Amino acid sequence: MTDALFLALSTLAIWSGWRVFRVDSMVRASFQLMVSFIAVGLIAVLLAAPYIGIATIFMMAVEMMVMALFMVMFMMNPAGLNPMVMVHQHRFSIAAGIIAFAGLTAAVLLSDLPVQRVPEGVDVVRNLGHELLGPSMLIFETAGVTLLATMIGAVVLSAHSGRYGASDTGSLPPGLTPGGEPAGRKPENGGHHHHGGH
Amino acid sequence: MAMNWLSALARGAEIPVFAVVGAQGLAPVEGLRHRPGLRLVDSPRHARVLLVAGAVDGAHKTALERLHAQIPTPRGTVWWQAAPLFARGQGVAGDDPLPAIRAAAGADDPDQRPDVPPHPWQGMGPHGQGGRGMMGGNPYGRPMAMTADDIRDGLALDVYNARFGPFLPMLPPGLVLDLTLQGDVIVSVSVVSPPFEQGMQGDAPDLCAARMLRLMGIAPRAARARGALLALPKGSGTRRRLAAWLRGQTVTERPSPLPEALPGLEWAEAVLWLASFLPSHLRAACMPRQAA
Amino acid sequence: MTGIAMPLILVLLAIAFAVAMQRIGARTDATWPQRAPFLGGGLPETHAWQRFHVRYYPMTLLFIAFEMEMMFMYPWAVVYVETGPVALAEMGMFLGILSVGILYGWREGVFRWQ
Amino acid sequence: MIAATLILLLALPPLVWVAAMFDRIGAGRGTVVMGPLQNGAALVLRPNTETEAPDRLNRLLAPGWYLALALVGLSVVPLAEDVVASEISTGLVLWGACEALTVVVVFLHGWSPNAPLPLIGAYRYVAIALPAMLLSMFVLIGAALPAQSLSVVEVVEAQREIWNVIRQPLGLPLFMALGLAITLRGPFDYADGAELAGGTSAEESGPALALWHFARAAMLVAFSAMAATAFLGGYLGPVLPGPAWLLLKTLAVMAATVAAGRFFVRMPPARMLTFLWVVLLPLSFASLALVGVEVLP
Amino acid sequence: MTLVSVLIVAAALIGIGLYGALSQQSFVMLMMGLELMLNGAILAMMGFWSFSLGGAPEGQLLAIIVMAVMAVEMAVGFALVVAVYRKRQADMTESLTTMKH
Repeated sequence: MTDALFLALSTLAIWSGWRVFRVDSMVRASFQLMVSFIAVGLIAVLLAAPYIGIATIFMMAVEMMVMALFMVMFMMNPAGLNPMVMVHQHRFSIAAGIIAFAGLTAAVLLSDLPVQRVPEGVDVVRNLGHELLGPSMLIFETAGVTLLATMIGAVVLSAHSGRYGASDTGSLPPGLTPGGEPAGRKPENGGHHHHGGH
Repeated sequence: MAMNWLSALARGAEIPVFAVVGAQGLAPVEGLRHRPGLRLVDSPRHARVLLVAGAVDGAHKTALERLHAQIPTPRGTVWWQAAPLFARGQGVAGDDPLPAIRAAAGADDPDQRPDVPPHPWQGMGPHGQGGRGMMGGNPYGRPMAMTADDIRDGLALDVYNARFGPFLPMLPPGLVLDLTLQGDVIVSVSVVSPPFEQGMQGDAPDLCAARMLRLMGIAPRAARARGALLALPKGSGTRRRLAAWLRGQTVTERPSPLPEALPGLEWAEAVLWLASFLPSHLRAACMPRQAA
Repeated sequence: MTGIAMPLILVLLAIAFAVAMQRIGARTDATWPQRAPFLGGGLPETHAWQRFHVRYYPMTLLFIAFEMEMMFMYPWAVVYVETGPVALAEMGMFLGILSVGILYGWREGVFRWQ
Repeated sequence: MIAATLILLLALPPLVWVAAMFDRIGAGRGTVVMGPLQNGAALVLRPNTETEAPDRLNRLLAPGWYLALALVGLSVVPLAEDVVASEISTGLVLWGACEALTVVVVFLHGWSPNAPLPLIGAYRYVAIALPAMLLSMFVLIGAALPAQSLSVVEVVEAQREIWNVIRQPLGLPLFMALGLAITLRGPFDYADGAELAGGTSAEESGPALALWHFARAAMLVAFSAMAATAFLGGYLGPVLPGPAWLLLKTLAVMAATVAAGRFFVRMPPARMLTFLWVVLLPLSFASLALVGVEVLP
Repeated sequence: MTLVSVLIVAAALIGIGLYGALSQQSFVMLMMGLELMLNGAILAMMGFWSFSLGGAPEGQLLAIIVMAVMAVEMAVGFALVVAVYRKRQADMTESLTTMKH
């Protein structure tokens, strides 16, 4: 039973991981990645980590939702209405991927891995909680500060109007060719956006 | 067997009706809302019968035909106190369209528009489906949206240009707007044709309040409606006007011209703003040049 | 460990039911006018799929950072009673730190439509 | 485990029917009892509509995923002592995952027809449903504190002395906000509202639409059962057998949720977003802190 | 299900992720590749934790930290994408390198 589930879930994880880079629609790509994460989360449950496994699913559902929003926002042809290939150094990347896989597999097969299973009946979530509030308390609080820094950094970088006015005043878009005409937005519009709405 | 059983069950169902509101049609359609045996729906996709209530002028014939085509087949049409613009369905002159709607629920009108894609596209591009490059061509009959400047946050992302109306249920009936949207924010507006004349009945405070509250998701009952004011920003015009209607007063404020007022508003705000004026005032605001 | 088998079976059942149901309806080849998006009789110039201008993107970034705290909170909840007031203080501090981020975001207007 | 699943599968359609009846009560129409069945049958017999260039697969599957999430969410609810369909020690987290995936499914439902009104509905829904989810996580963690476990079974057992709704009076209303959001109802219905002519389902018809409504009602059932379990003691109660109590409480929560959805008004989305983060989120912190202080010995 | 099989699945995910991260031109797609690699890393970590570490709580903590890193990477990454797009209208990794004016 466990083996069959593991086989099905790992096939799903790898297949949808591969599809991420093969589909035209950015929404599909993000949610394929989400499916891959869900499969890995369920495998983690099989590996006796019921908390980490399920929590992965719920964290990744949210993160991939946000991922999809940004993918659609910034990618050309986000729905893949025209078929497209947007890759560079393709051969090299395939080779690197295969070498990474082969190398890791060889390392796994060749090395002598220690065996010590999770004991039956251990409440792993409780252990994790004690770890968090005990020995790893500092890590936990540091994570808090890191997340705060992330929040502030993300807001500073992404919000348009800070205290000092629009963040893009005076900037120029790059040329489509080196030294060419600025692409898209014309420079004379660059600093004169109308900040309506509020 | 199961199919017969389903059909027998379906015979007692309410008929889903998409109401196209023409001139003087607002109040009669409002009266249909609580009639048993039919249900007014917001989208033609959910409907079985197209009900044209009140006169629709010939300029909107194509729009009406498009709407007619969007009702899944089989479909029926009823013209209620309206001159038929095309030869489908039957007309009703009296006060009660229900028998005609029942009859139309058994009808099957053929399409009124020719079956051609909006733009030719098949076999135009290298993949046989209309696109050259990533953004070019007309894949599936339409071009893709292109970037343009935004008025709010300076991210030049895609704009969506479209003609909205005349029969969108959340806009005043008859109003046709050419809108440019970035996301759900309106960037620019031009008025193509003004809302239909609704007469004195259309300006009744309770009817206006009911329309606005329906857009905010509740049925108009006094006790609930009081709380509805809290949902709108304090001091905003929409809140002031809704409050006046709920007190049973007539709103005297007149809207500023739409191309100045709407840009920068988010979709829900814009819809509520439009619904917060008397239909007659809104009509007047949309047609100063024609009057002059 | 195999507690996930039942949810997976339920998912498969629901999907099978949904797909079977959608095969019931009468099938007609929709005409082009019938397939056009509903705009009340109006027509769009372009496809609706676009680089959609999300108006709340700073909020989503704030959200994914803030939401991480859930990962820490569930195990915390399990051992809370055993650990006692220290746990309350630690989580209070953690949430306090993150709340600063929310307050900052609020002041910068990330909860408004950009 | 299998028996519990079968009971759930058998009980769901009647409960969905009841949910649909609740929706019709007081709506000013006749035939409260048979109406949903008749309308449903009529809808199933209508054709599905195509749109110009839809994402066919996702359009086909979105209602199914929604229904699947409702079923999985329901399956963590214990029906009686030791009778639960999904025996998983982190049921509360699994429910949270179902909430999060619901946002994804509703987004996909609005995205896949390639039409403007569904698209706007989908994007607005994501903005509101993500923070609404945070509220539910905090109040559910508040329910897990006295149980000292993430298992829904333990959460019920911890309420033998006193129900969580008394320990945490703010918990149920805040959880209901999430319930309204994931069942696309009332003030949190930014996906399917009237101002978008049906929003994400504006382009759906026939069986696809019927199924979407079915899944929505199934999600309401799942949410109500979860709320009854986490805050009202689930199957606990005197005289009557456990499942009967669970059923009664579920129906009560369902009625309250439907009523709340009709009572409150939908705000413009930006205003709701600020309200969620600045008013409701601190309230959920306070609610959690309250339980925290109470359960300390 | 053995440790070796779990690790091989993880290696496959890391390999695909590496391919994606190296081959994709767009910055957001590159992030997808990175996420997939982290996905493999989480799987490998949970495999080790379950089979070799006897369920030591540090293993789970590490998985949480990896997920936190992912969230941070995403938040900052997307914020950068927005900032760069606003200034330069570019979302390609290649065009970033040509911007020296």
